[in-house]
Amino acid sequence: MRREIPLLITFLVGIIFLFGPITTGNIPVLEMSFRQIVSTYLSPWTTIITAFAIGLASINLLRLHGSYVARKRSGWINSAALVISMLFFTVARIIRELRPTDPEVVAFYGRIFDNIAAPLSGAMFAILAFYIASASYRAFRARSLEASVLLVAAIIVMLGAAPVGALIWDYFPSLQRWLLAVPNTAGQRAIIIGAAIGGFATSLRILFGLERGYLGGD
Amino acid sequence: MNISTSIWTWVMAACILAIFSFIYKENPIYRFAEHVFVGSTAGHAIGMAVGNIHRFGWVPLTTKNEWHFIIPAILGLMLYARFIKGYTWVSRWPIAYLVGNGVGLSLFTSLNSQAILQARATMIDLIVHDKAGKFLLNRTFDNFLLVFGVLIVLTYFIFSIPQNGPMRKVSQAGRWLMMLTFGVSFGNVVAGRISLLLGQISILLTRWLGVI
Amino acid sequence: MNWANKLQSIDRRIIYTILLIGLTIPLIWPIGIPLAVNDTTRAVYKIIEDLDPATDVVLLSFDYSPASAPDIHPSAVAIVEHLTKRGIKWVGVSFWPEGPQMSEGIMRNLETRGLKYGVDFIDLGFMAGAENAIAEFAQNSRVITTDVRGTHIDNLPLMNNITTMKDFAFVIGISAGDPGYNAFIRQAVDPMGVKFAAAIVTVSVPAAMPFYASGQLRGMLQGLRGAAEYESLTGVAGRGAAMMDAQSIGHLIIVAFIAVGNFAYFLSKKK
Amino acid sequence: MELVKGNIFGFWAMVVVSICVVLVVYLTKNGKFLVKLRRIAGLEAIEEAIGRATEMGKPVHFSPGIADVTGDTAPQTFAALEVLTYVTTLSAKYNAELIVTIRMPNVFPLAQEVVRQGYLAAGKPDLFQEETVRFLSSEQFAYIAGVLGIFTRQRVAANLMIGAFWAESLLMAEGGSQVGAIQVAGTANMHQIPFFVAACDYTLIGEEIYAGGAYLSQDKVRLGSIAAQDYVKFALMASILVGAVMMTSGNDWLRVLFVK
Repeated sequence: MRREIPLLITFLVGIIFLFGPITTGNIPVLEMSFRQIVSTYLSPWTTIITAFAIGLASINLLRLHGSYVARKRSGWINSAALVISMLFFTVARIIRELRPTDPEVVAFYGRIFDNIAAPLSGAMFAILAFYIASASYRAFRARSLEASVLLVAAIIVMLGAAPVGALIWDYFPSLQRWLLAVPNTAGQRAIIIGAAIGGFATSLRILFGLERGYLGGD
Repeated sequence: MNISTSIWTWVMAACILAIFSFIYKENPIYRFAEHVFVGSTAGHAIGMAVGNIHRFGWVPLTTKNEWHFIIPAILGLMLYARFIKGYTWVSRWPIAYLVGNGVGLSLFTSLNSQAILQARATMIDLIVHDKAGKFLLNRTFDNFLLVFGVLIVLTYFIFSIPQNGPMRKVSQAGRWLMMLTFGVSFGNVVAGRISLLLGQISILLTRWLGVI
Repeated sequence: MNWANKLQSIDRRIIYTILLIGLTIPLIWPIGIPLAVNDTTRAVYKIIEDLDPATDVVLLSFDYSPASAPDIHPSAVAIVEHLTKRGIKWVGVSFWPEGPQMSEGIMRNLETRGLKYGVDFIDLGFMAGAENAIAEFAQNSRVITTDVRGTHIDNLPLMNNITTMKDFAFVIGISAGDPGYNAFIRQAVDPMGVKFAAAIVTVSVPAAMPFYASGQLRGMLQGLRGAAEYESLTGVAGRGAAMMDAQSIGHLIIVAFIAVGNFAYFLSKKK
Repeated sequence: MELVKGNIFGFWAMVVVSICVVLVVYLTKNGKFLVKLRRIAGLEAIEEAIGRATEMGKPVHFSPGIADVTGDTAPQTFAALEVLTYVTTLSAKYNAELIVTIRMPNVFPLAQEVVRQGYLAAGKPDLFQEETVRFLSSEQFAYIAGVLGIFTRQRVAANLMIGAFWAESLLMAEGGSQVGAIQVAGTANMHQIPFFVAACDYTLIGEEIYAGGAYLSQDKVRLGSIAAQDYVKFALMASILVGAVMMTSGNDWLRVLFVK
């Protein structure tokens, strides 16, 4: 039973989510369509279960850093900062959630989020520009035929994509567009098709209970 | 130059610079910012989760008598059974539910939108004429490349047949085409990544330093 | 170590410093490099030009966050400017939690210019559930019952003739990742035939190309460049064009470093 | 109840393909059908990477991607968890320290379960610690900030990234390269593969990540599934060719059928 019930849950939920978008009309007897079951019940349920999972995962974070602070492990100050900012943001966000129309609450939360979390996030994302420069410098060497193909394609497209490319050579933009529209479409399409089939088979094995590693042992 | 006098703008600028300092070297300032970052966004997510439970579960349950919302609440609580020795198996029910959601949602769409419809899009004229009936060499070439390009790259992804003889050659050609594709993708992305950095630099230049 | 070897392993910090300087200078003193317009951008422009301001309502889905905003927000602004110029009404929605924050800025700007919330545009706000939510909203666009300002949709004339996503004359996904244009194609375009285009972060452009080629995407704005192109089509200047100069310099710097690395590599091999 | 127009062909194709997959899996499982996979270098490199980390006495990092289990990219996460089983077994065998970082709260209990079971099966349950599987943050870039911190502070020697990645792919791969880690990465997210190819030692491209579980475990169910995937690919390749030839001769029957 410990194994069968989860497999049954996965199967039933999977089938309903599968039929939801592709069928219309009521299921005989139930007087409801798959679509309605998904939108009235299953989708909101997922949102709620996911919300509980966030709590579970956060306990791990809190326990780990809590123990670093308690044991005064090197760098524990940072762990303390993590715990404090986590608790602070949790409380602030809960108040914001429960009083969504109070302008002061909304403004305060907007201020802390926009000036702390958002810039940290934006800056981290922006580091990519630096990394793309160092990675391309390091990796794009004509060491082999394969590497040369990669290198030449990347350079043509880089120059074709920026307005300056057209100033260097008239044909960079059109060459870039051709590479993007023809060989790139072919390569991508094949990779997408292959990966889709792989993903399909993986999902199918799970749906039919042929793959149960995620359920663990007993 | 018109440097900001708002404390919040300075906090924002400090956050950006603390993260940027990492590219020089991992350092105590980055470490502090990193921990605050993880903590604050985790807190944000927990708060949102509480909000979601309240809005999508508690409110309909208590005001509209939608009793079925007890089910996800119970499933959600069952996740925590993993902390009770001997009852870990209980937490597999909600996991099974979530897995079922993902599997059901991806099954048809991945096969249909990503495999079948992409295959269909590759069923194109191999010999192209314009409306007046004139043969178009460049479009014909493009279409040949599209159709056979897809076929040779797919050959690379055949796993259960040993790749030797002509099959090996085709699959090698597939690899080259993929490398070309990767080069194109990489080159094309550089622009987007630079614009993100530009965004951050211009925030610093406008809102903090007031240079532009 | 001789200099050919040194040039093959330049310290990354040198690259970073040069890049930083190279990007900052054109931001302060722009150069003004001319720009050509892509077909994908023109396609979006053409569709909006052909809409009828009297009857057609456009849906804009704001699926991005502040982190990706520099690359994609200018596209959202450029499209809204075009809609405004043509007097076409639009409805906003988001499947990313941070989306409403992004559309809010745009709407506030329109309001200061005399346009009216509720008459010219509305925002339905964030709907949780990622791809599930997109599927649901596609099939029943009245599933969100109140907009961001707390008004019931029955009291919003803009929503009068809307029951499913098919009732919007045109749907544009401004999409920075997942859920994004892909989910719209799967849940609205393929099953329902919704007329859909997207503004996409530059990184996703190659992956989206096949969908444009197959007609599943009717048009596409390619990242910041797309915004700059769109601005040149509508003639409403924004931030996009200004940043393209710096981008050109950035590309040149990266290509230069790749060239130096390869040049040194060949020299050291010859020896 | 009926199928929505535009999905009819897709639906019946799905039914046929499903039957085909299940049949081949069944035959393989019962030994009536022998499947041998071609060599996949990236997957073999995983053992090399863990071995090297062990020699250096430094930890192995594994990320199952940043996708959830409830969206359309869920299969990539499942594929990643299959590989994680193998990685755990190897880490237990070599006594290497394993750090698994998680972004999606829903993936956290699954990954924890996989690793716990892996250590249990290897007879070393004590190796499983609270620190082994770490949830960082559900915010994409906060997760990366945390991962980069772990890379530099713990001097990770092997970095394995299998699953669905987005913008963070290059941040992680370049970050890993800067601490000198040997890196094996794989994703089916098309637009991120180039970054892995550029910055990692080995890259699993697209469908290769789905072959990972079968390749590494030599489990018959999975092997059968891979063989079935090949047949589906052959069928699609044939239909592309036939469809293109038909289009060339002015007949769009197959093209129309595919969207029925």
